[in-house]
Amino acid sequence: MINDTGIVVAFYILAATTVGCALMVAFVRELVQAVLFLALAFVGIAGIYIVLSADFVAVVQVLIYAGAVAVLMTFAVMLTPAADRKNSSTAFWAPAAVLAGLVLVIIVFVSYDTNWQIANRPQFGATAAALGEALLKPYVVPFEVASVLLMTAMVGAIVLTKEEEGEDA
Amino acid sequence: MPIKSEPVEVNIGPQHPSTHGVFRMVARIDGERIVDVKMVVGYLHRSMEKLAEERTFTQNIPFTDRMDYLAAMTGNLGYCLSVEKLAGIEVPERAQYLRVIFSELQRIASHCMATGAFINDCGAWQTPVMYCFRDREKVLDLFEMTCGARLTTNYMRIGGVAFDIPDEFLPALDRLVNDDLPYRFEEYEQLLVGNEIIMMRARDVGVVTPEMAINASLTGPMLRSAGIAWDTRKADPYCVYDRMTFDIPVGYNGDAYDRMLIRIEEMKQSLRIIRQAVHQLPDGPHKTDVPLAIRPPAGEAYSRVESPKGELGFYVVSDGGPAPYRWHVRAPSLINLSVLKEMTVGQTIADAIVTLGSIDINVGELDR
Amino acid sequence: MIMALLTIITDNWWDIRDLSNLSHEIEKLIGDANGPAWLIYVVSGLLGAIGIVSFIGGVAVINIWVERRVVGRMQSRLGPNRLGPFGLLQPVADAIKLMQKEVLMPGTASGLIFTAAPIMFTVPGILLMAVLPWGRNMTLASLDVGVLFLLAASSLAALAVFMAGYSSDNKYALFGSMRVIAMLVSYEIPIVISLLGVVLFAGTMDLQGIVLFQEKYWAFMILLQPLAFFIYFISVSAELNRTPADIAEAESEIVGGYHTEYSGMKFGLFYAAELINAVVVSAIISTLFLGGWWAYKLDEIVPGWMIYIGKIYGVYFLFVWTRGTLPRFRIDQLLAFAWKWMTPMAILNLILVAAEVLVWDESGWSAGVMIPAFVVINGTLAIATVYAFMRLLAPKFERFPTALRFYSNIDVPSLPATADGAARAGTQTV
Amino acid sequence: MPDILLASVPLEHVLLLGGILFAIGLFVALSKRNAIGILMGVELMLNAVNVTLLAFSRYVVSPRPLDGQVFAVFVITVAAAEAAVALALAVSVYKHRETLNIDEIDLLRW
Repeated sequence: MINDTGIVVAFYILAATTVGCALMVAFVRELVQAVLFLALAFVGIAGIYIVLSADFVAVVQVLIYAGAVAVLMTFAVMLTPAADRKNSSTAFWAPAAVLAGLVLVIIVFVSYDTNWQIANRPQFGATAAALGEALLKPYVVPFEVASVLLMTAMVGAIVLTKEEEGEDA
Repeated sequence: MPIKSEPVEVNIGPQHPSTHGVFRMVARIDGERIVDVKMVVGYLHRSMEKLAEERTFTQNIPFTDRMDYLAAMTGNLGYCLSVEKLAGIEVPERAQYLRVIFSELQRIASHCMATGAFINDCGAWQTPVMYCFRDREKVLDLFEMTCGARLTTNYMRIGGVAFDIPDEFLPALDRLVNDDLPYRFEEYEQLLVGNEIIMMRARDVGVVTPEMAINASLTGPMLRSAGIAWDTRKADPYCVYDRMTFDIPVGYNGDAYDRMLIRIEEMKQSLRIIRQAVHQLPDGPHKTDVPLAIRPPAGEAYSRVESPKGELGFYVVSDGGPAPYRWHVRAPSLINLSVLKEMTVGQTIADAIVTLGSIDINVGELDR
Repeated sequence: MIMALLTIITDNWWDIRDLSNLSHEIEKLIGDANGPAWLIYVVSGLLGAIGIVSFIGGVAVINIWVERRVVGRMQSRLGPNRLGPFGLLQPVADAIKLMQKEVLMPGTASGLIFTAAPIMFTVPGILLMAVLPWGRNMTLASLDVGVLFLLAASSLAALAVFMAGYSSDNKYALFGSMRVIAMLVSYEIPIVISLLGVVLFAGTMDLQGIVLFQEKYWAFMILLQPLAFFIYFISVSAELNRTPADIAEAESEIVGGYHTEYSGMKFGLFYAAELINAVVVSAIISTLFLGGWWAYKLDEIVPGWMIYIGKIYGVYFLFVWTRGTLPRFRIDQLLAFAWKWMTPMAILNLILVAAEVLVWDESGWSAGVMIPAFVVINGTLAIATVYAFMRLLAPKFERFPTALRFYSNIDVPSLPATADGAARAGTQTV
Repeated sequence: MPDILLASVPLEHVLLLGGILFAIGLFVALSKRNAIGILMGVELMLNAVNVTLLAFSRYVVSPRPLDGQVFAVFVITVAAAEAAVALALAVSVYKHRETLNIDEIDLLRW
């Protein structure tokens, strides 16, 4: 159970910040601002991970999401012309909102309806070494597959953005 | 198909750390590449050529200080030469030697400044500027010793020079020329010539081809870097330059790096000239008697000197009155700048700044 | 004499060799007074936070003076020397000046981001300070994933720079921020891979653990990982925006880069945060590569945190030195340097370290044999790769003749001048 | 001692947070006009899933509780790869169609 006072307070503050930032992503007008709020939401989620006693995942979250993915997104946004840098919605925003609301309702219903078997375990403490063990022993095949996936993604990204030769400039 | 991006118009100047004054360069930039450059000059226009028509020939000398304020001596000299040519005034030997000494000292001071500012444009954090200023200060000390002014010297006069050198001048000059500056120039060469970063930044940047140089009538280090051996001191010797032995450094590639090398080498050659001039310095008057309100006969004259920036020409027309009827300056800064567009289009912004720094313009002379 | 002194102070709260003694004393006081458990956490946390924030504040103030004096000395001038003894009050005057200035904001700037950017730029530096070990028991937040935390937090600063540049609505600022993003994407990779070598050797990502590893085997990590140090130093100076890689705020090109539009104390924050970041990075380098608070037997007599500060300023001097001497690269050259040299070399280094650690683990040979062997092998590799870079991979300028021609006489053509444009022949002397 | 200091976070609240984030991500992904906006929604959804995974790993009875964190690491890996490919796609689409407005990218070919 999470019952350290500071951590409880931190959880609710972080949760409120994260949800607020996520809402800003949905409703802010400029795309660049949306990306920046998304980065802030990623950092808030990293805080939630720390609350959930996953320090390694939290740091990786900041490194990958706030450090790399958000930067990549800003890069992609800057590659688009200024006129396209609007965070506007399509005509489908109303059905999308309804669908999202339905999904939320289902999730809430399931999470409150299920009888979770709560284990009363202490904080995990340092998880990096244990995660490393887990990745290289029971999960070694997915780990290798993930590396192949990253390789494929890298090659794919290069191929997609490569300037084809012979084409006119 | 490359990504289509919108070119952005960026004003480099008139208020910019590396435009060397109030010069404005409107660059259209596509990403980091420059696609078009428009030069806007005239922010420092002080209407000197028109003002000069209201002043006597002698009163116009201070204007020449304030044109290229980094090379006031050569400005003075060029103007005085043109008036002397117009009025047919003989200049005493000693004055001629003094003129050579001071214009070569001025060349050292100006090239120091140009080299330092050029490396600063390459992005060094003020250090080379400080080193070059240190040596320029010593030259300016000599000016102060002789004529009381450091920057706007107003030293040359029609018919000679304003003051004879004081007694302590020659020992100080000897220390500077033989003991101090040669080692400083060695230091510059060690620091700058082999420096890989400077090579990467300045090699093949701002290239001037010989055709471009001749078409645009470039002069000075700009012309010599393009591989054309031309120097007014050799081509049309004035004062006593025909009695001096010195070499003209000429580059191969016409890039910014060559111009830097040429400037450093020219400073060394200036030291050579100064040593010879001091050795040959005769006694005698430093000035012929010329009336203050000199009235040259009606006519016109053009005389040119090799200023640190290039060929500085003065065209004077007299109608027999005390003031010039028309006065025109062939300012090397302006003419050397005219190829800026050809030099910078296709380069990055960083290269454009390096190119501009290597041209060594002076906005005071550019706009007059 | 020294031994007598040591026996007097050891294990007492006035033992300044380890300030944790002091905080233990305070904890004991609270415990004796039956204070609640959370109070101990709050008090010790506050003590550490106050210590670190005051160190950072002091550093930001002092380093204005230090940097200007040191660079002044390199530039053969004096630097600030008027206010107070040796000009020591100059930073105070600077701060007062900056505070008095009006904080201007462009009318078209996006206000929230514009205001948040300098704050967000300052925070990561302070965050990083919290996890660094200052002595044997002196770590405010001992993180098991310390090195990862360093990487994660330092990558946030680039986002702040981007925010500043984008929100200013200024072309120069936008150029600066785009350059920062491009540089971050390139230089993050060699940084991560070079630090991976250190982590592999130490077998832990805990910063204190890395220092203890160096203490255990009596070898600074720079001896074991010279190439990683080299790569990390260069890459991180690129991330810090210091010359020769200060293209993000290249003064002679894009005025101030991302902070062109900032004034007053907002600019002051950027200025201070830059100094803070430089010191924090120096601290990281001294922790990872130079043994942190440990210095052979010296740390038994001299307080470890003093050794640490000494090392920090040693590395900081290196940063100031490079800043005072080198011109700036162009952005494409800088990126090419990262991709074509730093990243391959870092990967090579990583592979070598992995092989060495494997050999060490599997063979079971004693550290007394292995560590000197690794020092020799890795040192050779570092020298060889740097040499190879200088000889083989560096940009060549052979197609450009370097020397000048010298003419003692020139032919003056008769007018009108020929327009053929060919180089005029003259009498060439050399 | 006040009651709030003895409070604790129930699992349902963490799941609720994950659910809200997922719903917002879904809304963003479905409603945005810009391709990069859609990508942002997808990233938010992945993060919401991660929050849920970590919550289960922290709370729920399991022989190997850390498996949830291993999963989260995999999700982050896949998300990074996905972001790279998606952004490359966005750039590539923009090169050909000169727009990232998904209303106009409807030809199902280049």
